[in-house]
Amino acid sequence: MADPMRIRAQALNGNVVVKVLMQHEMETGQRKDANGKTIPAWHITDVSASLNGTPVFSAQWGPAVSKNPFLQFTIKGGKAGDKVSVQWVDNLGNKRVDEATVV
Amino acid sequence: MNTRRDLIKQGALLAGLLAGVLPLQAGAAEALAKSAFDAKTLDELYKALGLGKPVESKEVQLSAPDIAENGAVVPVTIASGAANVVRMLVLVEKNPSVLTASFDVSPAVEAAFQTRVKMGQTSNLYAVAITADKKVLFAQKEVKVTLGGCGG
Amino acid sequence: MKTVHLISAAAGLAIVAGCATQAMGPSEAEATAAADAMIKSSFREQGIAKLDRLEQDAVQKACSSDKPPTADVSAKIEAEQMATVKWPTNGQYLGDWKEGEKLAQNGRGMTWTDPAGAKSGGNCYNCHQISKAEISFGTIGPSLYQYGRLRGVSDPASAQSEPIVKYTWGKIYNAKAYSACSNMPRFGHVGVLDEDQIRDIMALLLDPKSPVNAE
Amino acid sequence: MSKTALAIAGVMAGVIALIGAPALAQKSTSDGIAEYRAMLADGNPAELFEAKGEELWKTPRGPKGASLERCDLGKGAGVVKGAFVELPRYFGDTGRVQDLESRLLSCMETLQGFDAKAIAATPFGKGEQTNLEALVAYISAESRGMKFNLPQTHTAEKLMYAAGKKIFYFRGGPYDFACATCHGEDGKRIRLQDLPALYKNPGDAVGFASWPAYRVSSGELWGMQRRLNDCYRQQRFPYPGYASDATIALATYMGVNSKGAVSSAPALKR
Repeated sequence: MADPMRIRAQALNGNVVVKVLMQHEMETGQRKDANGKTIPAWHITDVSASLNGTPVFSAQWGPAVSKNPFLQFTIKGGKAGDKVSVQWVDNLGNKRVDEATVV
Repeated sequence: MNTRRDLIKQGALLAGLLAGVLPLQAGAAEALAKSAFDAKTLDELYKALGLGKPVESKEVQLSAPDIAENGAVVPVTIASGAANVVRMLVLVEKNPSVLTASFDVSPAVEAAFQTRVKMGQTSNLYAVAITADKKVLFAQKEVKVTLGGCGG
Repeated sequence: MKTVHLISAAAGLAIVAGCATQAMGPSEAEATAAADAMIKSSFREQGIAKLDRLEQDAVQKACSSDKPPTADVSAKIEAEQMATVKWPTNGQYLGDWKEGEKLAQNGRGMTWTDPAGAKSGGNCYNCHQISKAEISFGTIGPSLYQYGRLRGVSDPASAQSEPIVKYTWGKIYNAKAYSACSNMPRFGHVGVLDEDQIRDIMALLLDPKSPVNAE
Repeated sequence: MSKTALAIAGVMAGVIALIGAPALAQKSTSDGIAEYRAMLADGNPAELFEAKGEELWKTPRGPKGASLERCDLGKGAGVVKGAFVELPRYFGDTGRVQDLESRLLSCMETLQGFDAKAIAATPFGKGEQTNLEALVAYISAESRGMKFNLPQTHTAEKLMYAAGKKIFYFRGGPYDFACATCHGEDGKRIRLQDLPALYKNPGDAVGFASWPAYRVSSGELWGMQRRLNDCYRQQRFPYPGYASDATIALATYMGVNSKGAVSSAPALKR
């Protein structure tokens, strides 16, 4: 199973700034290993987030997002104590959901 | 600071936006065609997305370093102040596939995102904002990718 | 097993040393002995990088301190190293600057991850500025931009250019012939670069058509 | 009305904060690189390793099913805070001067029953070595912002420093390189990378005080052992054993030289 994300959600000027680090190889499918064999693509394809259970954000990614991806976005409204949850899905069907409390 | 009344007002405002202006996320623009990630050139990409001619615009902001010490991680910040933006894209012109990331701009989030992308070589980087009426606005910037370390 | 044994040997040395020089720390001889023992015990061969790479020759031995060797020792080393320089067998000093640029960019070769028999790069940009276009260059060595132009080389084959052409060849072949403890590898002497490769790098530096010498 | 105006102002402020100041037209290469690093400063993936390392520290593992919470990193059993900036140091139970990685191996062997030699022989990035990387991220992070202050009281610590200095200047291999070739002078670069002068204190969060670090080039967390290993590879030397005395001597030399330097580990590197 994939390792947990690191999510920081901070109330700022009536908004919530969310910063996420995800642990993922983000293998492009273009690289070859030492024996010349292509390393198969393995990367996050979809990211989504919700505030207190209501979907607020979604994104679609290709393999050129960097390894161990970083993402920052800003939710309008929201306050300290709210719950932000972030989910990713990769091209192999792996999934990870983590939640953070807005500070 | 926030009174309950403010919160209710804000919540109502948000709900109103969500209900009235645009359906949430995927519905906002139609779901991103997955073939978009296969596009090798900018032209192919816009075709795959069924979009018209892109226009360079001051309403789109793109921030990235002039020089990347390593192409494996290039920090990119995109934002747009244009009205009714429903989607934003990060493109790297000289990568094998130009589309790197697509962000749905629901009324619940700002049209401002930050991520990090891989660049195989020195290339133009694009931030693209797509509006509800299918206007395609963009900003561009060249990022030099340098050889680092001992090269071994 | 071997590692453990040698570690305890070093620890034993420490205790012995402690009796004599509690406050001042180890003597020069004790430090040298401990360092030598650690170098012997700590490395193993891997790929093409064998343990004989730890056997120092006279140059390496004389230049392994924070203090440079005396003028006499340096002069002796430089003379010995000068004698190792092999001048081009066909009398031809310059090759193709385009190939030279590729070699200058290439930092590969001779590590334990490099395959046996692979040709090495010149590593030049790691330490030197060379052509104006490459902004990713090191500064351990001096800038070589405009190398030939600054030295007045308009025709590398001319008699007038001969001293600088020969110096440049010698410097690439064995930098220690000119400066005993130079940071620069002895590319020709140790066989990192062959004659043709040196000719190409020579052209990069001295050919008036090379971008290095562009106006 | 005013609420809406305020909301818009908030949005714009957010956008401006995200975008930052406009780029200047003329910038030197080193300014450009500095700007690149500043853009990456927030959101260092090393955090992922720190979190994993903390988990590993507290989780019962190995043949003995024990956690590392009783491991003595030099400041008493289980004390993590401040331990990193005093390593390498002498440990009476092993009779050795040990750096963080070699000390962790000792604890993994005695407390958890792992085979330390087998782990030391495992290639970087594989098996228990990946766990060690997470552990060094966590332990070094617990000393972030603290100043290096390696003990130099025990004779073995003094000998390690003196031997480390010798090894720092030891030239060998086909290229005649020593550590000092690249790190013996101020203000030098290899390609675009600044080379800290390591025979002295190069400053806060520089050189020894900036490792372990997340390497963006490989997306891995490198401890000092791996940093030194790759230095020796580039020096064209044979392979330094993991947690071998030569590597610990070098770490002692650099660590003592860095006395007073503020640790930024785990940092972010090219």
